[in-house]
Amino acid sequence: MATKTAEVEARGGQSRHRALGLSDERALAIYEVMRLARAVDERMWLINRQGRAPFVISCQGQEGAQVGSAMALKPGYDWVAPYYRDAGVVLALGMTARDQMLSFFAKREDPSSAGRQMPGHFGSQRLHILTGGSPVATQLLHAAGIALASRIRKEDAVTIAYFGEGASSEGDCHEAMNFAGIHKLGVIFVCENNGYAISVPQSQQMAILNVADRAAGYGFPGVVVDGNDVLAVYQATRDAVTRARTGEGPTLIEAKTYRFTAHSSDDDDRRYRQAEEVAVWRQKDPIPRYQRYLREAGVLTEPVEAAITERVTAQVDDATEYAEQAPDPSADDLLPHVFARELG
Amino acid sequence: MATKTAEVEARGGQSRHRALGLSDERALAIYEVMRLARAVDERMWLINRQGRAPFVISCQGQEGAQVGSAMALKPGYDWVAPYYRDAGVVLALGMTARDQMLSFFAKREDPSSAGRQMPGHFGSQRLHILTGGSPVATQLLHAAGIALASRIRKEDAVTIAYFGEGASSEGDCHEAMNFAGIHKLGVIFVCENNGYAISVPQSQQMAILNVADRAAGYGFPGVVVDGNDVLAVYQATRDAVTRARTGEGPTLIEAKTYRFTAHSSDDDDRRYRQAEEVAVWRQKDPIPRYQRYLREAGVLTEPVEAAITERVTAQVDDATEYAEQAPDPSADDLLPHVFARELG
Amino acid sequence: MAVKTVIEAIREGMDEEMARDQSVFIMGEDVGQRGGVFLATDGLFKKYGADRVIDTPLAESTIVGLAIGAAANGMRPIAEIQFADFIAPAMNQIIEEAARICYRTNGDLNLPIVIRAPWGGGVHGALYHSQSIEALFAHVPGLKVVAPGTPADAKGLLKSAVRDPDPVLYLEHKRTYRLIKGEVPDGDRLVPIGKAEVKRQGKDLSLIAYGLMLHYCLEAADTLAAEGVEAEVLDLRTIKPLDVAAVIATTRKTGKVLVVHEDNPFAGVAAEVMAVIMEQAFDALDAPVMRLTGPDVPAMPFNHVLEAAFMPSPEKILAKARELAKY
Amino acid sequence: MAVKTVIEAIREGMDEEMARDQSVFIMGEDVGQRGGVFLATDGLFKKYGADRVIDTPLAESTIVGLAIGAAANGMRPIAEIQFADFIAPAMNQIIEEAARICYRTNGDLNLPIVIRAPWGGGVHGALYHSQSIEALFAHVPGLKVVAPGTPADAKGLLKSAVRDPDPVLYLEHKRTYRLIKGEVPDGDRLVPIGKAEVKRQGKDLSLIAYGLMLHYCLEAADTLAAEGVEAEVLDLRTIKPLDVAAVIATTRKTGKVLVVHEDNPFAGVAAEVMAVIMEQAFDALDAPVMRLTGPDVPAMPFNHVLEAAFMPSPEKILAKARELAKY
Ligand SMILES: Cc1ncc(C[n+]2csc(CCOP(=O)(O)OP(=O)(O)O)c2C)c(N)n1
Ligand SMILES: Cc1ncc(C[n+]2csc(CCOP(=O)(O)OP(=O)(O)O)c2C)c(N)n1
Ligand SMILES: [Mg+2]
Ligand SMILES: [Mg+2]
Repeated sequence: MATKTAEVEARGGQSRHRALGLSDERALAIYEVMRLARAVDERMWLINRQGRAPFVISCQGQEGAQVGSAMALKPGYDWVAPYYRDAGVVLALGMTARDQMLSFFAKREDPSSAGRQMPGHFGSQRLHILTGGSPVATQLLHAAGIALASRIRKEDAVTIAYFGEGASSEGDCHEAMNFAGIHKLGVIFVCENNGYAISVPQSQQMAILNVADRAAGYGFPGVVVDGNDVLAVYQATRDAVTRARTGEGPTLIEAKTYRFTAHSSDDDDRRYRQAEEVAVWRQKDPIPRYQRYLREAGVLTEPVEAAITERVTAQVDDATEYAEQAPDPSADDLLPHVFARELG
Repeated sequence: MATKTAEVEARGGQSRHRALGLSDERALAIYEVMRLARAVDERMWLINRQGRAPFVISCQGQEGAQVGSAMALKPGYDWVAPYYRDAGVVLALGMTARDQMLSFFAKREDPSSAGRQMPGHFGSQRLHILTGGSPVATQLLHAAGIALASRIRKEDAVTIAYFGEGASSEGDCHEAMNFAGIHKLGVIFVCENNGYAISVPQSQQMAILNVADRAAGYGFPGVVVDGNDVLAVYQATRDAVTRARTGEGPTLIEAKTYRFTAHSSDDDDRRYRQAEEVAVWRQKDPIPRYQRYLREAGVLTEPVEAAITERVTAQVDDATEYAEQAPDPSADDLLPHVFARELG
Repeated sequence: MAVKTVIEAIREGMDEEMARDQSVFIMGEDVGQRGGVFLATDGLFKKYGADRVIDTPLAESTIVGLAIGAAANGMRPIAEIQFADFIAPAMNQIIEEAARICYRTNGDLNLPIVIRAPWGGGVHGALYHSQSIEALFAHVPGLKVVAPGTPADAKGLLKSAVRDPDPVLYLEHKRTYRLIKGEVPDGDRLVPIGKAEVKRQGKDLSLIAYGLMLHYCLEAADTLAAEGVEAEVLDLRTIKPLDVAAVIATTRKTGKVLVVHEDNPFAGVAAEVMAVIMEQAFDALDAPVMRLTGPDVPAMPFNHVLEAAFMPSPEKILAKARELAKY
Repeated sequence: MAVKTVIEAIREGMDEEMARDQSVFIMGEDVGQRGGVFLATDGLFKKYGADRVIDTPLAESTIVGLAIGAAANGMRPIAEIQFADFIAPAMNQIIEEAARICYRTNGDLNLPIVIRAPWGGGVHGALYHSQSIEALFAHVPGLKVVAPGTPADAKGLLKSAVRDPDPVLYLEHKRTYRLIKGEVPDGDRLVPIGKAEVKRQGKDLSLIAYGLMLHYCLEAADTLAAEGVEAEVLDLRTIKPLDVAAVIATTRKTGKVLVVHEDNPFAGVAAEVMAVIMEQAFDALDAPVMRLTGPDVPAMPFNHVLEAAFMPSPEKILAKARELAKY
């Protein structure tokens, strides 16, 4: 499959999305989610720098990996266990800019946690987005557990677990892949390899070049994909989804990508990476890259682009305004929901 | 190297040990340790079945993997982090039958723990045998830590971590190999794959045939070796020791073997494995196999064998008698040594 | 009503819940073919198949992590940790995930998970097959912790735990498995989580315990009665949420309380019981509340002399209770 | 003597110990090039090199497991856990290995390890960057747990911890890092592990605390003084081994005690202090010992209203202390 993708691209790329079974509308939808994810994120930094909100953690640079993979799922049927960068994933699956901003401002209406968790800790049982905590890699086992439940009930729902390459160092990552391999579960492991765990470069995290190479040790395929090529990610995920849905078992997809911002608003990335390196990767920004493709393919015309920009801006404006003015939780909201129902 | 071994064996096997640089004396020493390990173990079962001691956990069947690897180390200089089956390892490195029996009877003089731990929980700082607890796989990280200390001090001591294939499922196993790979530590991971974690067969523990295949995911070589061929194990370990000592980094050695007894005296293995399977493996017993080799090689003559048998029996008798009569700890021994020095 | 052992009661409880509810399934090390190292799941693999009685790899974080995911996707997992002593690799999944998920989602996701773990000493299990873990987990908000002592409570609390919407750590005392027999009511009888029970009435002093220590306290109470001291024995059964009302009631009744557990004292369950009494029944005390616990050493040694020195016993309880009675 | 912040004091302590003893080295996530996410190790990578300031992979069990092995082989590791909230993956290595090794080898192997962990709330850190973990670890025999509140104690206890022959969990309160400044004695000055300190003398009641809460108690004590109530403030500094003598002394002096911590109450440090007072100074009490703690909810929420509702504050301490004074 990988060879085929390369071929299509070489032919000028004008029909890659159609070759993947994506209609023009769907191809544009992918683009719009990427744009929205980026725009919400940029707005958050702005607000944070103005001192109106204490914390941002970004998806910027990784939208290709996120949206490309999530768009290969059936929303509300399939499951995801995202990590804190995955704004692109959850927006693709039904969360809204308002939801993001409500969580960013930690308001009572925040659907993920009612303002209890930091931004980036997504969750919605309705949307089949598993709640995420901060400890990395735990969600890989949760995803395997979700897939196990589907298997027991003989349902063909697919589950994707998302994680950074840093999280791959945790024991839970090994354990999840091992179990998924044994039982050929319908789970896909998507590693967004952005080369750093906060400041620690990949070379200090592992002795290998590709996280995907580990899949062989668990008895299922590992695939390396250019994470900044949203269609390549879509293709790899679509293939993995087919495997998963038909009982052939897990796939580990490693999407090579980069984060454009510091680790979070509390980090200063100049302490550990060169401005030149960031600049080089900015050239590979997945959004302009896909934009060029869509333009060349004749799908993204000026008016379409303008409409998208307008919708995105409107959503971000609306979400910001709505969320900033939404009510905080009150002190009475501190105690409830330790348990499903409070004990009598 | 593997090919070479096979070749030598094919030539009638009369000089395999010499080709490996082992003198006749050394070859016999390996045999004697295997015999001793087996004899102590058999005696323990006898005593346990007579109700004179509450618990046994066995090395039987795995002596080839254990002694073959440990004999490739410099005792008291190199380090080992054994697991509970590794009587053959610790006997090769300077523990005695008395030490084993003192621990078996949980006596105050037990050098590993003064009767605090169950049998099989070896430890001696003097002998560079790291204390083992019961939780599996923790020792792999300890071994990496020992090797890290050697590296920091620029010493060339080598460390072997021993573990069952069951323990390879734990997160710590992944983490230890990952760290060792990154820093090219002088550590060797010896997996004694006996096909079961208590009752759980390998097929329910991993989706792959060889644990050793995982090494590729950590950037160092994995080697599969016939664990019941003590010379093959010695050879693989010797090569790994050379790598480790010269800074080339870790090796994962998987010794395929089998345990002859139930998991422990508390287990009933008829619940999960067939008598026929055990019988097949008994045919591959590493001790008679090596005995045949040594006889054919002209090294193990009748009188030598008789002398070994006599020494082994004498040691086991002496150890049993000594240890059974040795004093128990007293109730006053309950509280000391929570800390290195008690607080004033 | 029939007489059963604790382990039979637990097995029966699981069997009935699995028969009743298709979403209940079991996961753990050796729980399948082998029926568990204590045979707690004996026969269930045959009866319910490999899909509902799953032999996991040797990895406790796996067991609990899978349980969380499966519960999020509509199942009611019973996760077996082979020995309580081996629960620590799963602590991140239990404490940071299972216990916090309902709260962190503001109730959007609750996790009906039972984590079963054989605990306690007196079985020559040494440092790593004798541990008491209740204080560590009871400290963590978001978990329920139960520790039944009798076959009837074991079955009734197992069934309640399976039906509970939240993570329940179900502690089964190894020494009681086959030692303790008792009547178990027939049929679908639940014992509520969060309710202690007075197992023996008394007016002179109160012994508060759970698990094996319940039986040692009852034994001590018999001797005390012969000496003219009527000891009330309160079986906590549930450690978290603690039945504070029952603790305060017995304190107000007798004015003298001794709390007994095998776990070491520092910030243990006895300390919490003492704190609660301090806060809510200080005025009712005729003597300081006392505790009799395992010592503050890392764990129970193997050697039989040391093990006996470690374990609270009916004799040690008696000695302390006499001291309290005389106060 | 110079005025320093808490984080400067900690950094200086590590720097001096590394200069003094070649066997001391640092391991953790982002401790190298980055100098730690709080800059606790800033400059040390440059000064001591990659061999002695090691950026580990993102894996806490690795960090502690390596420390155990390295300590067994002659080193004195300082292991940094980036946030106390992420220590749980290392619990098996800490509780079942590090804490038990000296005991299980009958003293043959002791482990001079320092595990540093930034803890505590009030920094908008939400559920996973605000946790208090002291009770969980203080419960475990074989560990020492310290929680300094001032720059001088932070440096003196850091140095003592590095030289201690046993595993020490060194808790540094994030909120105090840059907020709290104070005189730090020059030169090689140790603060002993296991010794509390009266930070303010008083005769009417005792406030017992540690970490950030020490400062809130001192603030409350100022207000109380203005109201004519002289509060004694005892800074535990070390949580395990608890300085029981100091706790009993202040209890006997004032007869009224309030224990304050951010951690939730159930089987927490306050419960242990209450239990110890119950056992050893029951007769000296003029009122029940009280506790003011974080609530029994899984962790501290992000939203500022909820965070404030969670955190004990000088005002809340004052209210409770007034209640106690009036008792
Ligand atoms: C168990 C745990 N330890 C430490 C942290 C602190 N931490 C948060 S993100 C992070 C780095 C994660 O790197 P990676 O997995 O590569 O994801 P990325 O941020 O690069 O997308 C660290 C160390 C954490 N969240 N969880
Ligand atoms: C963390 C942990 N979980 C569970 C156990 C209980 N247990 C003891 S040995 C064992 C099986 C080990 O299998 P393997 O590693 O293959 O070693 P083998 O006994 O086959 O040599 C189990 C589950 C344990 N000791 N530690
Ligand atoms: Mg990364
Ligand atoms: Mg095995």
